[in-house]
Order: sequence, then C-alpha cells, then structure tokens
Amino acid sequence: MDNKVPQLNIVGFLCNWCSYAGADMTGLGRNTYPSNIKVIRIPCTGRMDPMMIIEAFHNGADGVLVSGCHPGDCHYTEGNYYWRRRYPHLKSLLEHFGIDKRRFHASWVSASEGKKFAEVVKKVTAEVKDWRDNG
Amino acid sequence: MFKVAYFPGCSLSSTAKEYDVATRLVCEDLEIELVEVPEWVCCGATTAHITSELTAAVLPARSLIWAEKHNMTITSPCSACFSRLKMAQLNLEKYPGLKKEAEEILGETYSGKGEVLHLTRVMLERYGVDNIKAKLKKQLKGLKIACYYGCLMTRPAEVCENDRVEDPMLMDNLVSALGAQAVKWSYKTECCGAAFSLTKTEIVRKLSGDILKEAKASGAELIMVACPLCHSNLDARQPEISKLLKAELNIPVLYFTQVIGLALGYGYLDLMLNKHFIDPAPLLKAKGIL
Amino acid sequence: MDKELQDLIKKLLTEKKVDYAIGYEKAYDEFSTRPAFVTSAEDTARLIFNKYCINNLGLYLTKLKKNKIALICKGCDIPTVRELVKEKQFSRENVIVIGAACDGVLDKRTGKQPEKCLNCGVKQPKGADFTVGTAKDSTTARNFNDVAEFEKKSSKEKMQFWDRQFEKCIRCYACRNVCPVCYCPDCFAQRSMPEYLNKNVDAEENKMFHMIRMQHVFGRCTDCKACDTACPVNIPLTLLTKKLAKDAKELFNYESGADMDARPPLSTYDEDDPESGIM
Amino acid sequence: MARIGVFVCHCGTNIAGVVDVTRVAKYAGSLPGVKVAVDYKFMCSDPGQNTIIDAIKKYGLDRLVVSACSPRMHEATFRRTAERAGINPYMVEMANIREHVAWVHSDDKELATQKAMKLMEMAVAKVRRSEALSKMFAPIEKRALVIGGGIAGIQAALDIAGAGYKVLLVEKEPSIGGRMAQLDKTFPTLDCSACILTPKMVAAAQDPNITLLTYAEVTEVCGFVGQFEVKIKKKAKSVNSKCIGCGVCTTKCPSKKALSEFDEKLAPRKAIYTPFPQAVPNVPVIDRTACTFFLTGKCKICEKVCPTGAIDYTQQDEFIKEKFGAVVVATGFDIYDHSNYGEYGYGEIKDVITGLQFERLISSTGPTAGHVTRPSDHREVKNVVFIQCVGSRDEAKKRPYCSRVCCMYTAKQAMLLKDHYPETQAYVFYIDIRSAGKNYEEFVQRAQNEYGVLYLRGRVSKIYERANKLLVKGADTLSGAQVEIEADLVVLANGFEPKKGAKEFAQLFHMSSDQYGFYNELHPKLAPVETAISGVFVAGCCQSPKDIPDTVAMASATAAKVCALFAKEKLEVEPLIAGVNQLTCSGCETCYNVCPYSAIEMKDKEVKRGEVRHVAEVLESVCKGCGACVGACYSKAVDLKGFTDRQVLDQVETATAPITDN
Amino acid sequence: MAYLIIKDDIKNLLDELIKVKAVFAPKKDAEDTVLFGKLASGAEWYGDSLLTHTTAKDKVYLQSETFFKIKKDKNGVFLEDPAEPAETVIFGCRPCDARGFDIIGKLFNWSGFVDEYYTKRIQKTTIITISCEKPESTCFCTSFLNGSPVNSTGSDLLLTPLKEGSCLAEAITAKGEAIITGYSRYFKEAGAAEEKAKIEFKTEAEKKITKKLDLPGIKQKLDTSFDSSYWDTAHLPCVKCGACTFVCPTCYCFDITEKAFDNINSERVRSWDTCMSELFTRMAGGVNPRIDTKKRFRQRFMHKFNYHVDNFKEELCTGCGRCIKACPVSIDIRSVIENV
Repeated sequence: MDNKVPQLNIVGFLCNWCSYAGADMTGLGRNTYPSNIKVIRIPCTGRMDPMMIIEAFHNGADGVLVSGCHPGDCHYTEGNYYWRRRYPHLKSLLEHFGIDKRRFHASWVSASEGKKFAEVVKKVTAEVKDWRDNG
Repeated sequence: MFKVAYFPGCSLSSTAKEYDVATRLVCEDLEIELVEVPEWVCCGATTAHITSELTAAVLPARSLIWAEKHNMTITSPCSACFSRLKMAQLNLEKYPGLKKEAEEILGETYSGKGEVLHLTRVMLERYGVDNIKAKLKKQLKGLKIACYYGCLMTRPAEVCENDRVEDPMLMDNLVSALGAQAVKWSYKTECCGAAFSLTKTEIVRKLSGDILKEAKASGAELIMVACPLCHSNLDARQPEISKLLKAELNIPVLYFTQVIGLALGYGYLDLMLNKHFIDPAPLLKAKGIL
Repeated sequence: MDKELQDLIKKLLTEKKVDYAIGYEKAYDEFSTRPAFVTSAEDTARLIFNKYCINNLGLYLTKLKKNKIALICKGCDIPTVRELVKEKQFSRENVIVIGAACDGVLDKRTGKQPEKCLNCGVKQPKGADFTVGTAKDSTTARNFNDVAEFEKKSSKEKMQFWDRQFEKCIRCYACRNVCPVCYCPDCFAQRSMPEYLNKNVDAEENKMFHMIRMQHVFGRCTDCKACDTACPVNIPLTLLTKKLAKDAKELFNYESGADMDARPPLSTYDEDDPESGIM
Repeated sequence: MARIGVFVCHCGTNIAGVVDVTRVAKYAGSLPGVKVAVDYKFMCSDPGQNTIIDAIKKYGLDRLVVSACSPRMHEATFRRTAERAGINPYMVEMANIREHVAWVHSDDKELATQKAMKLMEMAVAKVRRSEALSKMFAPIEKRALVIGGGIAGIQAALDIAGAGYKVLLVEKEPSIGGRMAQLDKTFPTLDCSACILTPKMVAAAQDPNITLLTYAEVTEVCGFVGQFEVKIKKKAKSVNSKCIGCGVCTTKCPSKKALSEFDEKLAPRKAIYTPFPQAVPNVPVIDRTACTFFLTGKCKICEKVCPTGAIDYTQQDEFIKEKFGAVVVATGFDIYDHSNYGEYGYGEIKDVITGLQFERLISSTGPTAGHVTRPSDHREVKNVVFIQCVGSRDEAKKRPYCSRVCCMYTAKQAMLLKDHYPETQAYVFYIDIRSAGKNYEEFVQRAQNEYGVLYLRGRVSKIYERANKLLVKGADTLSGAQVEIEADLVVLANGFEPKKGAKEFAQLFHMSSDQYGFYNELHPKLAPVETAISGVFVAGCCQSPKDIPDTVAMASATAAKVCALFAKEKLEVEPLIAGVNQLTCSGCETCYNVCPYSAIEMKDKEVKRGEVRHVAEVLESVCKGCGACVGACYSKAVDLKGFTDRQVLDQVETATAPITDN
Repeated sequence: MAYLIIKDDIKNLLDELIKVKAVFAPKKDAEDTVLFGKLASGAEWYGDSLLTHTTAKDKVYLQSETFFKIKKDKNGVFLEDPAEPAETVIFGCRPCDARGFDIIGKLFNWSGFVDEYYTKRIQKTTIITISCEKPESTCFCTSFLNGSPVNSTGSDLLLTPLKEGSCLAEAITAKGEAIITGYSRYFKEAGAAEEKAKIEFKTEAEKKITKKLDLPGIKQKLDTSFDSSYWDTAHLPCVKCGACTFVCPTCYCFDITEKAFDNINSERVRSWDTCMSELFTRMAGGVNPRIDTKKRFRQRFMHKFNYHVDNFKEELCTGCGRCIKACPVSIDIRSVIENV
C-alpha cells in the first residue's frame, strides 16, 4: 500500500525483546512502511494493561497495534501467553462498545522479522484507513 | 450383534473363494454380521491408484459413503482392498479439491468419519480374540504356525495404525488362543513380490521362496495369511519354488478364517481346504485336527 | 418462609456462629426492600424474603471482612460469594450462606422481572450451607440471544447507542459501588497520579469509565445485574455484563463464580490457546 | 519542574539525510520543561557525549532525551554519559528516529520529520515522569549447590571449591562418577576413562570445601539468586557412618535378583551394593526393593557379617534444608531407548545392544571382564555391526537432533573391538560422519584405514533373527547395493536424551526446557551456561548432548560464573522492576498467580495504622521487570519502574495529540 | 394577577420559546428514563411523570463547569474564557426542584461572595414550574416551611393544572411576567373560580402526602447525636455511591480540578462531588478526616438537617424524595433522620 496516509494516528506498543528489535531490523533492512504508527516501547506484552489501549482510543487514536514475541519465545517465558488471552477479550469488548475491529490489532514479530513488521504495519494502517474511509 | 460393512473384493469371488466361504462361515458362528456392500465396485488396486488419483479416490468412495450412511465400520478381508479404501479415505480428507470432485461425480457427500479396518482388526481386535476363544469347539494342539502379514495390511504404518509394524502380533495372538503355537520369525512382513506376480515371476519366486524357507527354518508347519495375494504367491507358486530351491517345502498356507474354522469344528470341505495347491489334509490329520 | 428464615438466623446468632446476619427488610413501601443487618436474636423479626429482594447482598462481604456473617443469598447471588472467596476477599469459613429459594424478583423501577430471572437455572439455590424454601428451576437454559442480537449492529450503530447512554450517565458510581467485585481500595477512577480518568463528566469520559470498569471485571463479574438495577438513569448495563459472561464462556469456557478450582481466564493461559487472529 | 535537555543526533547522514534534525531540535526547544535542545553529528561519539555533559552542567539539566538510534543500541551508552555528568542514569530516554523513522520513512521526508518530532516529544513526555532509580543490593549466601555427580558436577564442584567457596555436591546414585565411570576408554586418545576420572572423584571427596551427598535428591526449591533455599532428600542407605567399606556385606549378600544399573542391566547385582568397585564414597546401600530381609522379613546376613555394625535397617529417608547462593545443574542424560525401533527388533533381540552396554562388555571391570560375548549365549563374536543415529537425526522418532558423540564412540568401539580381537570384523552403518573436534577426524580415519572398520553409508532396514546369527539387511547408498551381513552382535549408537523426569526437575527451579526436555540456556551464543533463572547454571548433557571435553569446559564455565557471583560483596539488582502500592492493593492474588518468577509474596501487613490487610509485595531481587503483574492488576496497585502507567499514559496522550509546530 | 393557559397551547408556547431560547423540559427516552433535555419541539415534552430521574439542577449548576481553558500557540500560553451562557428556560420542573434553585442560590451568594458562574446562568434562566397533582409515596415536601405541591419558591412562573384542561399560570417574578406578556396570546386572565380551584387542588394534593417530619425536633436530636452509636449500624447498608447527592436538587458540593497540560491545551473545571466519596475529603498528603464510611454517611444527614439549618435557617432538602428512589439499596432519608 501507499506509505503516505496522512491524518491517521496509530499507536504501537512493542515488546522490547522481540517486536521492538524486529522494528529495528525493519530499519536495518531499509524496508519502508507508513509513518502513522508511533511506537511505545514496553518490556513485554504481558505488561500490556488493557486500560492503556482503552486510554489510547479515548485520546483519539485511530488504531492500536500491540506486538510481542511469538508464543514460546517470550523473554519472560509467559508474558505473551497472558497477552494472547487479553487480546481477544479486549477486542471483543471494544467492538461491543463500537470501536471497530479494524482499529485494534495484535501481532507476533520476532527480532529477526523486520520484513514482517513492515508488512504488519502496512496491513494495520490499511485496515484503519479502510475503517476511516468506509465506516 | 456385531455388524460391519463387508467389502469382499474381486479375489474373494475367484481365486480366494475359499477365504470368502470360510470367513462367512466363521462370522456366522461368531455372530458377526457381515453386511455386503451392495453392488460394490472394484477397489482400484493394481492400476487405478498409479494412473489416476481421482479414479483411485472415487472407486472406494462409493463404498465408503454407503458404509458411513449406514453407520457401519467398513472392512475387507483383502489387504489390497483394505489399503485402497483406507488410502482413499485419507486422501479425500487431505485434499478438499479431490473430495469436492469425487462428491460431484458420485452425487453424494462424504464426511470422512466412518472407520475403515482390515478384517483381521475387526475380528481380532474389535470383536476380540478372547470372544473368539470363548466360542471354540476344539484346540489346535501341537500345530506350529507361522503368521504371515505381508505389506498392505501393515504399511504405511501411520495409515494402518499398527504400532508394531515390523513385528505384528495380531494373528500370532490368535494362534495362541486357538491352542496352536505361533513360531517366532522375522519374515512376517517381508515382501512376497505380489506386484510382479504376473510380470517378473523370477523375482516372486525369489522373494516368496525366502519367506517359505524362513518359515520352514523357524519350525513352522503351516503358514497363516490374511490376504489373497499373499496366499496365491505362497501357495500356488510353492511347487515351482520347491523345484527352484531343490528342496521339498510342502508347507500348507491357510487363511486365518480357515484356521479359526478348524477350531470351530468345521471340516475339510466346509472350509474348502481342498482348493489349496498344498493340501493341508495330511498335516491336519497327523495332528488329529481333521 | 420468613418464619423459617428468621428461626434459622435466630439460631445462628444465639449459638454465636455469626456476628452479623445480612438479609432483607421492608423499605419505604410495600414494593421495596433494603438490606438489613441483624446482630441480635431479638432483632430477627424484621427479616423478610419476597419478590422485591433484588439486591445482591454478597456485596457486603468485602465490607465486613473480619466478621463472621450469615448471608441470605438468592441462587444467583451465590456465585458472587464464590468469586470473592476465590479472590481472597473473604474466607469461606467466615460466611454461612443461606440460600433463599426464589421465583424471580421484580425491579422496583419497572415492576418487571429483570432479564436474569428469565431462564433462571438457580431458582433453587445451589451451593448454600442452608436453604430455605423451594422453587422450580427453569428448564430452558440461559442464552445470550439478546447480546448476540446487539452484536449484529454495525460498530457505528453500537457507538451511537452507547454515546446516547453515557450522555445520561451522571457518574454517581452507583454501578461500581453496588458491584460486589468492585472492591478495590482505591478505584482507578479517582486516582490523580496518573489521572486515568478525568473528573470532567461528559459522554466520552463516562464511556471510558464504563469500558475500563467492564474490562476490570471481566472473568470476575457474575452477571448479577446489581449495577444495572442500581443505575438511577436506567443505562442498560446488563448488555455489557452479559457480554462479559458470553465472552468468558465463548473465549475461555469460563463462568465466573461457578467453579472454585478454575483459574480466572486472564490470570492463566494454555500454551495451546488459539491465536485469535494475531498476525 | 523538570529540566530536560534534548539531543538530536544526525548519525552522519543516516538520520539527517531524511529527517530535518534542526527542526526536530527547534520543536524540542518549545516543549515545556525543555531547557536546551541541540543537534549534533554523532551524539554517541566522545565529542557528542561531551556536548551532553557540558549542557547538563551549563543548564542544570536533570533529565535527558537523546533522539538518535534504537535504545537497544545506545541506551546504556547515554545512561553512562548521564551518570558521568552526575545525573541519575534512569532519567534518560531515547527517541528512536533512526531505525524507526529515517531508515523506514525515507520515501517522505516531511512525514518522517513530523514523526521524528512526535517520537521525540513522546520521549520528552516520558522522561518528564521518570524517577531517579538506584541499583539495589541483595545479600549472597556464598555456598554453591552442584546437582549431579557426573564429570560435569565433579569438575564444577572442584573449580568452585578451588576458589575457596563451599560446595555441596548432590548425587542421586550411591556413588559419584556418572556416565563417564561406565565408559571403558575415551576418544580420541583411547585413554582409560576410569584412570582419568577416578582421581577427580577422589579429589572431590577429599576437598575440605566439598561436601558429598550421594543417594540424595533435590525435592524442593524456593528463594532466588543469592538466597536459594533447597530441600534435599537423603534416601535411606540402610548403612550408617560406621561403615569402613570393607565390602564383606556385598560379597555375602545372597540376593542376586536385581540387575546392575552400572552394568546397564547386563549383569545381576546384590541387594546391598556399591555400583562399582571404585565407588566414591565407598559405602554400600541396600536396595530395599531387592533385599530379602525387606521383602520377606528374614535374612539379615549383611548385619551378621558386618564387622563394624554399620547396617541399620531402620534408617528412614531424611530431609535437610539448606541455603545456597548459586546452583549448578549437571543432571546428565539418558541413553535413547530403542524399543520403538521395530526394524531393530523392538529392543527384544538380546544380541542387539546399546553402545553403553558395549562399553560395559569391553571394559575389564565389566560383567564379562572385558570379553566381548553375546548376551544371549555368551559366544564370542566374529562379525559386529554398528548402527549409528539410533534416536538421533530421526524425524520419525521425534529425535531430529544430532547427539554429537555417537560417530566418535562408534569409531572408538570398533577400534577397541579390533584391538581386543584382531580376527573380528566391524561394520558401521552411518548417515554422515560428524567428527568435528581436535584430532577427531584423524581418529575416524584411523578406524577406517588402520583398523579396517568397514563403513557403509546407509540405514539398516531390518535385523532378522536367525538361529545363532543376526541377519542385518541394509543399503549401502554409495555403491547402491543392498547389503546383507550375518552378524553375531549388533551395537546401536543410541543417542542422548534428557534424563527421565528432567521436565519435572526443571519445574523445581522454574527453568525452561526445549521440546525434548534439554534445559534451555539463557542465550544460545552469549549466555550458554546461564539459565533464565539467575543464579542457576547448567553444565553438561542436561543442556544438550556433548562430549567429555565440552562437558568439562562447560562445567568450568559454570564454576567461573558462580565464583564471579560470589566474588561480589552483594548482589546488584537492576531497578527496573515492579513495585506494589500496598495502600491500593486489594489482595486478590492475581499478580501472585501470573508472576513467571514467583517474585510476588502475599503478606498480611498493616498498610495503614490499625488496618491489617492481605497484600502483595515484590521480592526485589527476584523480579525481572516483565510487568505481567502490572498488566493483570485491576486495582492498579502494581506499577513497573521505568515503564510506569504515568509514563505510558503520557506517551499515549502525546502520541495521539497533534504537533503544534509552527 | 393569575392567568389561564389551555393545555394544548403549552406545546405551542414551547415551540415559540424554542425559537429564542434554549428550552429544557422532561423528555422520555427508549429506556423510559425521563430527564431534562433540550427540546427541539414542544411535542418532545413529556409531562406525564411526576419527577424526572435527575433534577434540572445541572442546567444551571453544571455537573462540569469549565472556568477557563489554557491554550498554547506560537504566541505563547494564554487563558480562554468559556462561552457566555445562553438564555434558557427550564420548563416543567416541580415545586421541589424549583425550591432547590432558591436554596443553592443563597449559598452561591452568601456573605458577600457571589459565584459568578452560577449567578450568570440563573439570571439568564426562566424557571417554569408545574404543580404536582399526584404526589408519590416518596414525597415529603410538606414537612418544610411553606413546602407544598403548589409552592412557588424558586419558580418564575407556576402552572397549576385545573380540571377543565387548562392551567392556572401565576407569574412569580418579573421573568415569569415577561413570559406572560411576551406570549399573551396564549394566556387569558383567570377569575376567582380558578383561584378557588387552585386551593382545592392544593388540599387534594397535600392530602396525598402522608409523611410529615418533625423537622425542629429532628434538628434538636441531631445537635446532640454526633457521637451516637446509632450511626455505627445505620450506615451499614449504604454503599457510598453518589446517586443520592447527584439526583438531589440541593446538594451543591464540588471539586475543582485541572486537566494535565499536554503542551497544547488544558482547562480548569468545577465538577460536582459527593460527600459519600472517600476522595471528597481526602487531602493532599493522604490524610482523610472522613475516612470511614460511617462518618461520610453521617455527614450527609447532619449537613442537610443540622449544619445548614444553623447557617441558613432552612434545611438543605426540599422533600422531593429522589434520593429514596435513586438509592440502590432503598435507604429512606426520612427514616434515617427520624430514627436517630
């Protein structure tokens, strides 16, 4: 997709050990992606308090992405397993409140998956844009 | 009443007629109802499965669907038929496109849930050796039997679900239950050369010869089989193999249902033992079974 | 039934098995009842149980943690007790649960039965220490049809629906304060560092309060409807609590307050949990 | 009010080529609390760092934001810079405008610049909420626990003891020595295994710093690095300390039912026994499952013959609890059980034996006193077939890994066979020869060229039992021919697998294991002997199959790690950990349940005057700062230093607000 | 001078008023909640319920009132005043609601202090009250001085429904007078018969209010019962939410907060607060004189029926009974103070 999608605000929460490093890898490989995502570094997806995501939408974020280590690869062994349970619940609850499912995403990106991170961001941005454009 | 869908296959109405006769006799005694799949068609062995994936799936699918619809396990006494039925079931599950095509041709849908088992597993596992034992009329004391399983009812291992693929014990356990002695030997699943049965008979003679030789060496007086193809190679070719080996083998080859039949008290002609090239009568008489 | 109840409690109080008995008494008119706290045997005469006893008294367990309590519970209130014991808010030995058979209660605001009484499978209480009265359980199982119906709306319609609801909200926190599992010593809503929630009362801020509250009670809310009944402006919170129950069931096969041994869905995991569309 | 300095790095043209760094710096200057904002070519260079230090002094800064590369790259650098200038190192945040902006948004410089400004602003928002944190210290119990008395455990214990620290060496079996004691010779030097191992065993027994605890098992572990509390079960030996190891009891014991574990079940052993003559300690134990007295209530011969009255039938299992600062796990391996190899006879053919059984057969201390005979009929052997990769490199048996030593020990065994019986012929079926190691390849070559061992590249399809012989059928893929060998004995090169119960044992320490059960090291390259549990180290084959030199090296490495830990006065703990505000804690135990490190303790505590509540507390030296508790706490009573709710919320708020750059 | 207005004309009057002012009147929504809402047409007015679920208090004394906004642009940081309040009509409140404005009004203009935000709004607001025909079991306005279903305190215009499908309209203040003169086509002069009908209406309505409190006696009791053990148990059922205070026409407590400055804007806001909340009296540093729930519960009744009487010679209560209905655990303010 086009990397230039102005006026969309996406907050990305990336775990320090895999996805943040993966996003660094995206840079090292000079893969490009839309600039709408603003990354907040967190130690682990287990740290991801659903409140933070609700606050992000409340503050006007158009989309939120949370990304962590693949299951089994968590630096802290279990954090992403907890996140993998919080995510479907929160997504369903947010959808119930009218926050479209296209606005909230999660992914597993390892430290070596720079390309995947770019793909994920492109996909998320496209979904959020689709929500914005087509309701 | 124990009820299964019965797919006899072509051999059982021709070269292995005695297998069919003995099987039906024995099952009636054991109160196993064999419901013959109506208007069954060729299982596709020998040619279909190496020439057309679709034909190989559609042919058995017809019978599979019938059994599934009537909520029955489908069984075949023939290892080749069993193998084709089972492989077709697995392929239809594995390849949705194939399944769709097959369903279109047959005009019916197939869920793939029905069970496909070789007759040995139906009788010896599901019905159970112990239940057979309870109905026996006599013990086949003193008879040394080598059980020969061959390839199609044991391989591929994950398809046949046999955890001792290299050394199956199913028929061996039956032999013990019948009061006979199962010899321990290592050629239970060797190749008999069936695929070359008509084209390269010298290979068949070599391979089947090895099996017969080994059986003899391990002390067996009789070979028990559960496949018409194995049978024809070991029995019908035995005279020429003997000639080749320059040794008189003279070891009768019986179907496992025939052996059960003996223990159930059936006679020589009931079980069509006269149809074998190597006549088992002398041996069985010597052991006091006939 | 009242007599039986009073006698039972009289006995428990006389035998000093409990310090408090919490039940219901008549409130300002014949259509209303209120929680009654009884400490002496002589005082038990005011205890009643009828179809206006809508409150979930399990709420008071967290407020009288150190006492021994006899608690009158409808079948639908008992999961609350279990949940609170599970969350270590109260020790089970300290509470004697007196189940009151119930044929459904009436909402004083509407005079109608609340949604939870339809298809109720616990009219005859289950898991109580003593049970008073008998009632016949509904034979049809509870369903989530109303929530499923709401889920069919587009996200825009849902948003509009809730915006209209939370426009009404006056943030009196009645919903939170009657909620048995909202026992936090210091609710996020009143923190200032960080200020999770602005004191400003407007539809957006109100909605966020409810979103976060719902998230916090997920897997803990027993869908007892206390918040729904408490709302002075009739916001249909049941649509949210029932959604939580539905999600807990569908996503994690979990039912709050049902099984003492089941771990709350968000504080456990299974290595084989589904990926739920995570990219 | 915060005094923040913002430093924007060009990174040569890496950043400046895409991002308008001066605009970023200018925007930074307009943010509240920012006292100075500058850009510079290379912020991480010495002059770059000096710019920062000068600015800190000049403007009295108390917090820094460095807009440069990834914090994973240089956060530590700039923390040290801050420390050098007298600022708390945790008052530094980085905005990643290289990897996350310049390198990925080079297609639109305007958008890239705007994003860089935003990320910088988010970092400013975060640092504004940063708190000064200091490293914490915890006491260290300077005593090590080594679990497993094989060569790895012995070596680790000796090295740690050599540095002057006390060690408790725990071994499950009645003697230390482990697998190495079972071996006859070792490759590639063919020196006698016992000759090089026994001195080490004796040294361990005699070292004043080492306490041996044999016939004992670890049953419970709590605590954390520096302060492990370990419960150990001393199994009842039924022989007390009066024993002088004379061995009369063993000789006289009439029971011969049990099979010797040490001899790989090739020979019987007595009910009262030492595993092997050189056992350390040389004290026998009674196997109560085999002892006639324990089974029938009659016998007591050993008691009668014992000259010192050391037999004690009433002895009970005893539990001791001790404290350790560090633990070395060296629990070893098991040999792959080939009973699910149907083609090799389901483990039912007597003359198909494991490599380790062959070691016992050819060992002069073995059951046949070094005579290689067939277990079935004790006939001497002529043709021996070795089959490699049994339970290794075999996808179908769920053992796809290489066990690393089998190629070598097969070559060794083939050579030993030829040494002992020059008239024999050894055949080796192999997939590949893996002989990476000093003098290893030469060793294998020697086996082939000097000893005439016949190497056949292929798998064995089946072993047929013939009268007195084994017919081995296989393929020689190099010649393309089918091979049939009439063998007297088949020796399988069984691979290594984790010790039985390895996963359960790992759970004692909360260690993680791989899919097979081998313990996971912290980092496959850079932390190969550490585990995810600090203070717990792994050595030897419990981590992965390896040979003796690698095992010994690894053991010494763990010893070095233990000594490095003990050399410190106190334990330094990273302060980026969780903390509980007990005033707001509701005591629901959610955090306690989710913590992967058991770093939360539940306590009844007076949180306010007169108010005792059940609340959570973080064990500071155990917490790793993952934040699972923070994500799970609905009372918002737990927070994570360095990633507090305030910091994250302010970042979120800033991320979603428009840029007011004019 | 009293006038008559036909009930059908009331809707027309509302339609006219909407054109020039913001008109708030009871509206019913899909959940059967009746609240004061801004009318788009007279037809939206729902006149069939006695009391709205919440009062009209929030139309004058906003639940969240922005004092000023803080803004930042390239010229620096500056303050921005909120928009001036619009001309407003509160239509269809009850005498107890209207009286609430009178009571709060005194507080916001007390001992020389004038609260400009409240005053500005109340000055621009016309309150049109409708007398209560069918008081409910929770009503107890007659316990108060001059309290009655037809009391006009706090109203600008009082409408009393009479039997013949018309209402008696009495202007109480100049603002009320202005409505009658401004829209005189809907009003005609009333006669003595109607005046008499109103007296009958009053007696009938008052008869329906059975509960009458001895307020002076209660005040006396409260004076000496601060330390009474009564409070130890009386507070137990209370869940300490703020429903009672937020639906009360007289509760006025507030909190002033400032939104964190996010580098672009912020604001200072006054929001309603409630004495039931633990946060209400928590001070910087954490000390809280009313930390325990008993003290907070006691405060509400003491304030309303004791302290406020000391200062203003009237109770901080109009007897509307909303708190009784709104209370999730059905606590009855009347029995709480009577049983002290």
